[in-house]
Amino acid sequence: MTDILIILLGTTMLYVSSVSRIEAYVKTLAAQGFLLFLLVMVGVKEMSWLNIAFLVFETLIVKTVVIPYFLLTVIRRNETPREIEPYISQFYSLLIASGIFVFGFVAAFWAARTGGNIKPLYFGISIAIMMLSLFLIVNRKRIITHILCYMMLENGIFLLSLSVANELPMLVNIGVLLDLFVAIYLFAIFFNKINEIYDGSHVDVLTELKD
Amino acid sequence: MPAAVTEIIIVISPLFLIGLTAKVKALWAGRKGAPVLQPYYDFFKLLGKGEVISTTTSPVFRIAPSIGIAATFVALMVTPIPIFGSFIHFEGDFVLFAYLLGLAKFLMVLGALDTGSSFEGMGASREVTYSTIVETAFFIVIGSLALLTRHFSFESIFASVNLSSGYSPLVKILLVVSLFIMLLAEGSRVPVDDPTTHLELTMIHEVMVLDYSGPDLAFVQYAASLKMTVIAILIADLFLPSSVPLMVACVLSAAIVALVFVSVGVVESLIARSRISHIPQFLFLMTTLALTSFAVVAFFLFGVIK
Amino acid sequence: MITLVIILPLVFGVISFAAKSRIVNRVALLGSAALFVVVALMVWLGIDWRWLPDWLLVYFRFDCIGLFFFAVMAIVFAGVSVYSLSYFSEHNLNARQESVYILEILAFVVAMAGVILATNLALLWVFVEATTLTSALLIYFEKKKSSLEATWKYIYICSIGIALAFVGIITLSIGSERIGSLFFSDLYLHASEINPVWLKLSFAFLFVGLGTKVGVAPIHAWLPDAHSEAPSPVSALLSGTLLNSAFLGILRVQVILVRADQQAFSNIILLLTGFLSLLVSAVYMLRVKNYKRMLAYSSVENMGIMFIGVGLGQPGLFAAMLQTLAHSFSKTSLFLTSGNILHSYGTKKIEDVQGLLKRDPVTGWIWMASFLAIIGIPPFPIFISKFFIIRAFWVNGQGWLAVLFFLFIVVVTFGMGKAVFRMAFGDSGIEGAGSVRPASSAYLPQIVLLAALVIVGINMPNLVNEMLSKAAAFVSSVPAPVARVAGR
Amino acid sequence: MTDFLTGVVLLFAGGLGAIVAGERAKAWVFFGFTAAAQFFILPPVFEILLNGGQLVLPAYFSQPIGTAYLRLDSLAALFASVTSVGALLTSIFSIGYMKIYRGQGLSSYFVFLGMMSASMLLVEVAQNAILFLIVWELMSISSFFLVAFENGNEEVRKAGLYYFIAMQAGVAFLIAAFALASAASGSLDFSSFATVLSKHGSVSILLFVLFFVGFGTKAGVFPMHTWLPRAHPAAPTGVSALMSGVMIKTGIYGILRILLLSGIPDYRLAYGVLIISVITAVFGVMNAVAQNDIKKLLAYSSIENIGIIGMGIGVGMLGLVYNNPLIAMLGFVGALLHVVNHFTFKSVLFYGSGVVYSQTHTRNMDNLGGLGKYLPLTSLMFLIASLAITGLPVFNGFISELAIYLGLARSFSAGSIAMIVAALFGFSALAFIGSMALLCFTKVYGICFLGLPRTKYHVEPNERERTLLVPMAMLTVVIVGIGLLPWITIDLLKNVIMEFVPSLNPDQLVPLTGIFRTISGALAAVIGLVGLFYGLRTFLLRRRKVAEYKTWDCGYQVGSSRLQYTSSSFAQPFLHLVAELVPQKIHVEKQPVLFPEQASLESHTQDLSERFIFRPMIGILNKFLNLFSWIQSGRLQLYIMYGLVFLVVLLIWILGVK
Repeated sequence: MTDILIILLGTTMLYVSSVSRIEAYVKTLAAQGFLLFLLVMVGVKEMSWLNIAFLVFETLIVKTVVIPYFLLTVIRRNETPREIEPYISQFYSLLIASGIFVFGFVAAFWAARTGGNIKPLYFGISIAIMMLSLFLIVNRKRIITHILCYMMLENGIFLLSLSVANELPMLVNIGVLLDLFVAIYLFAIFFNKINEIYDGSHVDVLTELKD
Repeated sequence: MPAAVTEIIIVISPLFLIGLTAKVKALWAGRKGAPVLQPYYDFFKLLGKGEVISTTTSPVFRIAPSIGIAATFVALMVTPIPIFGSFIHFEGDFVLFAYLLGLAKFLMVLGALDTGSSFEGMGASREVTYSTIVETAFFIVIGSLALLTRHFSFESIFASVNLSSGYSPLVKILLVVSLFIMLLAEGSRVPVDDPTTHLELTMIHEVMVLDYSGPDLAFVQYAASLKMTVIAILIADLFLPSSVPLMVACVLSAAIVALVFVSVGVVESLIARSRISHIPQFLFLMTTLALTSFAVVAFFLFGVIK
Repeated sequence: MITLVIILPLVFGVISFAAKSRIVNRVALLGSAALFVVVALMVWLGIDWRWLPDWLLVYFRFDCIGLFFFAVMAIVFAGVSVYSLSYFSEHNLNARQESVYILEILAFVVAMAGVILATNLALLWVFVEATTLTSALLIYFEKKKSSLEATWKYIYICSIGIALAFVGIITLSIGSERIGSLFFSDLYLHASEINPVWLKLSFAFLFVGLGTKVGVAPIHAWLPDAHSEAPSPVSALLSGTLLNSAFLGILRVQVILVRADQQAFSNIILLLTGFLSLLVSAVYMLRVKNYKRMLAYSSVENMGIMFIGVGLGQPGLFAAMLQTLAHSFSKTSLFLTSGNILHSYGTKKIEDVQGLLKRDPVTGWIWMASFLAIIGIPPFPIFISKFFIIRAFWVNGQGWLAVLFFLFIVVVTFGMGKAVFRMAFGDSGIEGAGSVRPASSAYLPQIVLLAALVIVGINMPNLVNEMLSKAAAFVSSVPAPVARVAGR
Repeated sequence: MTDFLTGVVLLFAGGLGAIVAGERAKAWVFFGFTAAAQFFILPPVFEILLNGGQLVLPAYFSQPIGTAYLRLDSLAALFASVTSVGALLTSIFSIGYMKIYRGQGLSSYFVFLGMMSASMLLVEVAQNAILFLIVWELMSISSFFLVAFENGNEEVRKAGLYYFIAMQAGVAFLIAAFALASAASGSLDFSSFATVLSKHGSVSILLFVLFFVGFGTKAGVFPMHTWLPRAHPAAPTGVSALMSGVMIKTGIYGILRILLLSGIPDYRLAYGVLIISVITAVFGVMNAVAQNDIKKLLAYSSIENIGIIGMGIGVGMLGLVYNNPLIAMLGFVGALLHVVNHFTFKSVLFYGSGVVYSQTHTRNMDNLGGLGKYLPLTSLMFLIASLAITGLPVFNGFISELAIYLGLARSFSAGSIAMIVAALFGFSALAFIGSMALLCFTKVYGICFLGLPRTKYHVEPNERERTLLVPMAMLTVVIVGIGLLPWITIDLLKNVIMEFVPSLNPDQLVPLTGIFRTISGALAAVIGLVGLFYGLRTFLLRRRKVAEYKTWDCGYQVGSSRLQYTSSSFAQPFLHLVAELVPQKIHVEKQPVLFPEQASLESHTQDLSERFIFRPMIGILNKFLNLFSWIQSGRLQLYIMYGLVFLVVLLIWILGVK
């Protein structure tokens, strides 16, 4: 069951690397949040109810509902261009994404052989998600995609941290808390300042500082 | 006593030798020519005259000929006279010899520059330029002699050079030729320079002394001929066979010196002065000969040539 | 005592924020700085206030390396806070703005203290993140368009970095299941039980994560932007302490690898990134046009040198520590002085600044001396650390690396020297020599720091030597002397 | 030793004292301190020079320097004497010369001058790697600030930067060398390096080469000399004199010190030193000939003399290698004596050029001429120094060159063919160098001081500032003194020589003393004869008419003073011969009409080493660094990609390598 959920999570990343509308990204983000919620429900045992409640709050409320909703309103309000312009064409970017996805499975395979108290698929897919998010950050031209992809990166890390959630719940919680904090921070700066001062939110406006 | 006499003879002889050369040239050209002693008449005439000194000049101009002649005299004292040896000798005295000639040259060049004349400046410039080649070659000559004899002072080098083994004739010929080139260069003779004219044809040494007159000019001309004599004596040193009686040696070496000056006259009659741009090549010949002789000596020493 | 360090400045900050009085502001700022210095001194001397409860002792502790970094930070912070007074007056800040600045800077410093003193990897990570967030506010303090860009890049890059560092922590805990703890003491003690492959993996992630904060190539890119756009005292603090505290994080992880006998792996990474940093700074020293960015590249270079020192293992560690100290002091001095120049000339462009020695001799000579300090001219101690790094190359049989090292160093020296001489020498644009005279708080801190450096460079006080040696021994594979845990 | 250090402190304090003093008094205060320092420095120095032995003072520094020995042995004493006197002379010269700089940062001048003098003395006694490097760098940095003193001038700034970088590059080799030595010996003390250096093998050769390059950069050995002709003209003249007369000798000192520690060197090193020194000397003097800037010319001539000193060292090393103490002795006597001699005449020449510059405000010889009439004393002393630097008899340069000649000549009697060839190479090169020096200094003296001014002087040059002449006069006395009484120097050098050539029997020095005495006689004869002939000339002319008229010049008397031979034209025939080695760029500007009214011609020489070694090297380096100029493009995504790529590489490495 968990395996299917994890692979589903991975496939969402493949999806975003092939679509071009910002709304699709936001919706994927919500979907990922929900998938993570399911994973928490299925995968986590031996944890105190407080922890579980916290994780549920994090995944179901924050990741699935609040952030996507907030993002959608902002996007609609500001009437930012809806298209995501990649540097590399969709086709090649999908190709590379698939490559990274396969690398994730290789990593999972490697993790299984290496030992350690690791659920291989957690490791592999989360690595793949992280790489894919970083790849998308590099490949997309709108500043808002930086935030979206950062959230996806966080989801990947959350997935990885779930694999040790039973042993070190504290770690997961700290991670989650800080993620939230950073996300809010980034949002705050982005929506208060960047969007205000740099109209259009194309990444090229942020290349004044260079040598 | 005989040494002192010899020395006096040598001091007197340069002007005679110059006259000899002039005579040879004249005869070769089919003229009667001036008497052999003409340089002496000129010399004393100049000593008795007043001077015209350029207003441009400084005391350097005035003292330069005296220093030039003094330095050449001391160079003569360092030079080993055949059989008698030298007045001043010590290990490395050949450096003193060369550098005294250098001192004379330095001052003469300054004297030329002091007149502010571009013509004399040109002569000075060429003089120092060519001396870079000649002086280097001279040291190679000395180097091969030192290697040959394993002695490091003029006197002992030339005292033992004739005692050395069988390969020395070849070396000697090479060295004599290069010393002869040096003599032509230092004495400003054809093909390096033409001493007889004062205008278009003369280009190096004579042009430097254009503004000298009276006793200063006498000093300059005497010093120039003394310098040639000294080099001729070195050639005689090389040629003189060892172990001959004193008188024979004296006569022989005097003959050799005279012969050298005669050959200068012959050369001047046969060859025209080179183009100024060809002079370095001619002088490099001296370097090449000296290097060859050094190589020959070294090869013999290390048994490459038997 | 640790409680004091962690809590009190925050309290001060909040009070000054609430009071909005210039006097309270100054007391809060200087008081916190004094507190840091006094605590560092007392810990070193072993004086203890037992009557003060220390609730946080489990999570924070002064060990010998932490104490060293803390002391450096305390001194740099003291300098910066004195300088801040002149910053306030030169920029005509009102009491409100001052108090905001003070609150932010105190939060920043506390976050760094947390990084330095944390006994737990996760906690260290939390504080590293906290430093990012607090310092971001400071970088954006002047609220210009360019500083916004710098802040954005800073936060974004460092956030990704810190996320990757978190992955490193997770992978470490995966590899160290039997230890089940992220306290450094446990990790060090049982280092050999950690699965080596997972350990390497976690090192890679932690290195990328923390290295981003340290600012070594190739993950240095935020550094010139942030350093140049921040107010000068903040730049000083960023370069003089923030980079160090992240560096300490990497050192603490490195110790795990050393204890697990895996340092061959990490040393290669350290050397590689160290040389890459030298390369990057060499490339940009020659083309940088903004003197604050130039100083930032110099930080990249110096961090590279420290990494090389650590990467050389035992022989280079002392040098790395000395370099840390010397770089912090001299870079602080440089950045603070750059504030004077900026104020006097109103431009950050190198080509627009000329005749500093004539216009403002005090600033000019400090600028010159600090430059000499940073490129390692004796009697400044960077010279000694460079000497020992070269020596370590020979000891390790890697003498050829010295060629590379010097090649880059000379290029850096050339680039920086060209700019500095251009700024200092020549005729000043305005009439009259010495026409600008900064407030004493604008040059005293630099003079004190430079004087301290000269003392360290010529006749290193035993106190400093001992501190450096212990810090170096802490990282070395040679079993360290029992960590002197002072300041309970 | 305490006396010595007191002296050093006084020198340093002189600079600090100058800060406090009023603008007019600064130079005098500094001079006072410097003069006082002599009383502390010179007695122990000469004590050691004459009687041998050494003074040792352990200085207890804390770790990592540790205990550093300050050791004043005879080698150090020899250099210290030169340094100390040089500092004094420059302080005297500065009194007059720096007057025009009042109100332009004189304090910094004296602070750095004091620091430079003091650190040079410390360099000579510090025997601990780190302490040595500290004082060494202090010396470089203080001289750098002096070079950059007139930094309002763009050229000076450029020269300063060049000098700074050259010094940093040079010291890099020293740091590497000392680091290697201390890594191999486990100690920072010089005496422990002896164990590493004297052990023949690749390490000791590498070490020596590193040291040679590092010290050679300071000394101005080809091809690392390029800073010299830039820095010397840029510095205020007193400093140029100190740099050229003393500071570059610290490089020689360093090489000698290392040599002393190595004992008998490897034969390859000996040949290497000899050859590189010959190249240095020939190159230096060739380029000197080509210069039109008087201080630049003197700078190149310093390179030449460093080469000659190096040749002496090379001969000494060969003597050691082939176990021939006599040759070794001659080589080292020549080298050490030339160190002292070069200090004397080069300082006079620089001071003289300073007088010229202060009166005419130009260093371009093509604008000078006829100064002998305005500056008779300067002219006389300049002439003596020119003769001395050319190595001509009666003056001291002849003595040191003679010793080197002798060493080389003696090498002909050594057994090895390689040595004979090397000796001939050096022997003829030295003659070549000497004759080029003759060309060079007839040019300098003739063009600057003789003839007529080539351009009109705005203010008539004069010698009213007597403090400018005092240092020259003092040195001229030494030049003549050593020239006429050369055997005295043997007593001073004896102890140093014995250190370098321990196998030398002190009796073997006696023949050399004999030679020197004979020379003394010969030189007296020269002077006597000059007097005789000049007297004769005066006698002959006493009743004759001595008319003064325009230069005859074959009757061509319309000339203006602009028609005189210039420094460029004087050197042209020679430069034409060696055009490949001293490439010249000639810029001709003239109007493209049939009868141009104006035209100009300028010639510049290019430094071979700069053109073929450093420019290409810098070009390659620049190209290489340019490859990376895209890194900081301002694009956030790129920045993240670097991290991503780095991470991926690490991951692949970890996952791939088990």
